[in-house]
Amino acid sequence: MNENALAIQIEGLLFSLGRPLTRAELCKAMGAELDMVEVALATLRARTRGGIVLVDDGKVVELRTAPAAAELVEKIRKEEYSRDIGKAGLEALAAVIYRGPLSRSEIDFIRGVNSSQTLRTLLMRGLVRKISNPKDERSFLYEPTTELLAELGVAHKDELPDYVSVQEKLRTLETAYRAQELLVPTEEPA
Amino acid sequence: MNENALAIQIEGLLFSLGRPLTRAELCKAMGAELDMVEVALATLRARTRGGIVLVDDGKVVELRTAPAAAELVEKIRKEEYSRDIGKAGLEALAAVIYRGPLSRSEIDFIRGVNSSQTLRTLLMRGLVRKISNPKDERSFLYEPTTELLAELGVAHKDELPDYVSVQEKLRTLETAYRAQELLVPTEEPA
Amino acid sequence: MWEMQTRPHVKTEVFEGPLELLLELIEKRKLHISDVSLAAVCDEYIARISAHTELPVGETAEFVTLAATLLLIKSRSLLPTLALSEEESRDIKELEYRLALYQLIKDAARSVGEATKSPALYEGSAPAPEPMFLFDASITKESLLGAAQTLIVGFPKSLVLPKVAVKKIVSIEEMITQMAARVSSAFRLSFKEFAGMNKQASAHARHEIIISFLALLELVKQGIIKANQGEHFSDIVLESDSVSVPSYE
Repeated sequence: MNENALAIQIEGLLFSLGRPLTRAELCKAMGAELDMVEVALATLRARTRGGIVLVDDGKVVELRTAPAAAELVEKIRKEEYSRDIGKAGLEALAAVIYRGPLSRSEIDFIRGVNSSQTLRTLLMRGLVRKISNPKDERSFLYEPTTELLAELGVAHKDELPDYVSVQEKLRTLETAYRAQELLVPTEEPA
Repeated sequence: MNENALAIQIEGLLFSLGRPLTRAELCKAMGAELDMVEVALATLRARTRGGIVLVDDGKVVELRTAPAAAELVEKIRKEEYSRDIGKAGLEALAAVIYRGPLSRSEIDFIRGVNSSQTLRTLLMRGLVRKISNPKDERSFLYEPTTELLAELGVAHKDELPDYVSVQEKLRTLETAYRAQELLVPTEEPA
Repeated sequence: MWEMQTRPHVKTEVFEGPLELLLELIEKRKLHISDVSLAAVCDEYIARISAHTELPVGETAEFVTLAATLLLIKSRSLLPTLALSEEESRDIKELEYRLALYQLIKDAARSVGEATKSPALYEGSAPAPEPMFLFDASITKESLLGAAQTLIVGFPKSLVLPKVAVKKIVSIEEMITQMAARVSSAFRLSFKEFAGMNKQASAHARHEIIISFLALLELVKQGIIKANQGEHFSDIVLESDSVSVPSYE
C-alpha cells in the first residue's frame, strides 16, 4: 500500500471511530510499519484547507473540527440545545420510558421510522443513556436518565400516568404485528 | 464569505454535528443563499481523494467514510451489519431511486403488490424517508436517503449503475403510454 | 448501523405478485411484452394461480383481476370480431404498460442488489461533547403520555388491502364465469350482425367463429375444472347452447 492509500485509510478509520488513536494502534490496524504510517500522517497533517484537521500530539492522532469552523459550530450547537426536542424526540422518549429499556432497532420498530438522529440528540442532552444489552454485548439499550425522571417529578417511571396500561397496549400491538409479519409470505424477514 | 470558506465551514459543521444536514439547515446556519451553498457543496463533492466523502441525496448531505476505507473500517468496528434487504425491499428501493419520489400506491401499482409492510421496514432502516405530497396533503411520498446511498456505496444517485440509461428507458416508456392514453380518456392510475 | 434481528425464516413464494408471475412466464418463453405474448401465457398463468390454494394474503384480488384481463386478451386473439369496450382496451394497455414498467424496475432492483455488495460508506462518529443535562420544558408527563398514545394509534393494526382491488372480483371461478358470459354475449352479438350480412361471407365467418369459440371454451374449462363445482359446468353447458345456435340453419 502506498502512503496515499494509507492516508485515506487512516483518515477513514479516525473518522469512523471518532476517538484518538495511538501510532501503535494505527500500525496494527493497517498492518504497516511505523515509518510508513508517519509518512501517511504527514500527508494528512499537510491537508489544512478543509473543515477537518488532523491533530497530532506526537503520540496520538485525532480528527478535529478546523478552527475556521469552530465558532460556527459553537453557535449552531447552542441553537440546537435551546430548541425543543420536537415530536420525534417526544415519541422516542415515550417509547424508551413506557417500553424501555429498548435497543435502537426496537425503538425504530415501535415508531416505524429510523430513530438514530433523534436518539443522538436525546443522548447528547442527557435525557436518555445507553446501557449494555444483556442479550447481546455488541449492542446497547436505551433508558431514561435519573435526571429526566427527577425533572418529571417521579422517582420511578411506573409513577407516570397510565404507565401499566400504555405499556400493555404497546406490547400487544407489537406482538400482533410481528406475528402477522410471519404470516405474510410476501416479505423477506428484515 | 467566498465559496471556499463556505465549504470549510460546511465540512466542519457536518463533521462536528455528526449528522446529516438539509440544504435548508445549511443555508440558515451559514446565513447564505442556496446557490452559494450549492457551489460550496460541489467543491466538497469534488474532493474525492480523502478518506471522507460527501454523500448527497439531493436534499440532505452527510459525511461518510470513503469506499477505499470500507474494508478496514468494517474490520475494526467488528459490527454485525445486516445488509440483506430482500427482493421486495430491493424492488421498492429501485422504484424510489429511479422513479421517485413516489406515493405508496404508485409503488404498489408498479410492483403489483401491496408494499406497506416493505416500506415500513425501509423507513425503519432509514433507507427511505417520507415527505409530504405536494399534490395531496393527506398522503406521503417516499424518497431515497443518504443512508441508502451510503449503503449502496455511492455518494450520489447518478453514480449508481445504469442510472442514466434506466431513467431514459423509464421516460420513453412513460411517454409512449401517456401518448396512447390520450387517445382513450382515463383516470389517474391508482 | 443496522442491528441483527433474529426471526424465524418464512418460506417465501416463488412469485410474490401477479405482475411478477406474468413477467416470469413471458421471460421464460423469451417473448417481448405484447398482446400476443400475453395471450400465449394466459393458460399457464391461470393454471399456476389455480394450483395455489393460498395466494399471498391480500393479493388474491390483484391476481384475479389480472387473470380477467389476460382472458380477455386471449378471447380477442381467438375471436377477432370481439369488440372491446373502452374500459377493456384501457385495461389491456395498462397491463402492458405496468408489465414493461415492472420489468425495468425489476432489472434495476437487481442492480441495486449488486450495489449492496459493494463497499458501504460508513458513518462517522462525531467527537463526543461533554456530558450534560439539557431539559426542555415541552417534556411533561402529559406530553409524554400524548406521544405514547400517538405511537399506539400510529401502529399498523393490520395490512391494509388495496381498496380498488377489493371492490373487484373475488374468486377465479367467479371471474371466469363472468368472462365466459361476456364472450358468449359478444359472440351472440356478432352472430346477429353476421346474420344480416352477405350470406356467403357470413357462412365463412360463422365457421371461423365457431372454431375459435370452441377453442376458447376449452381454455375456460381448463380454468374451471380445477374448482370441480357442478354449477360451473352448467355455465359451460349454457355456453355450449349458444355455440349450437348457428347450426339451427
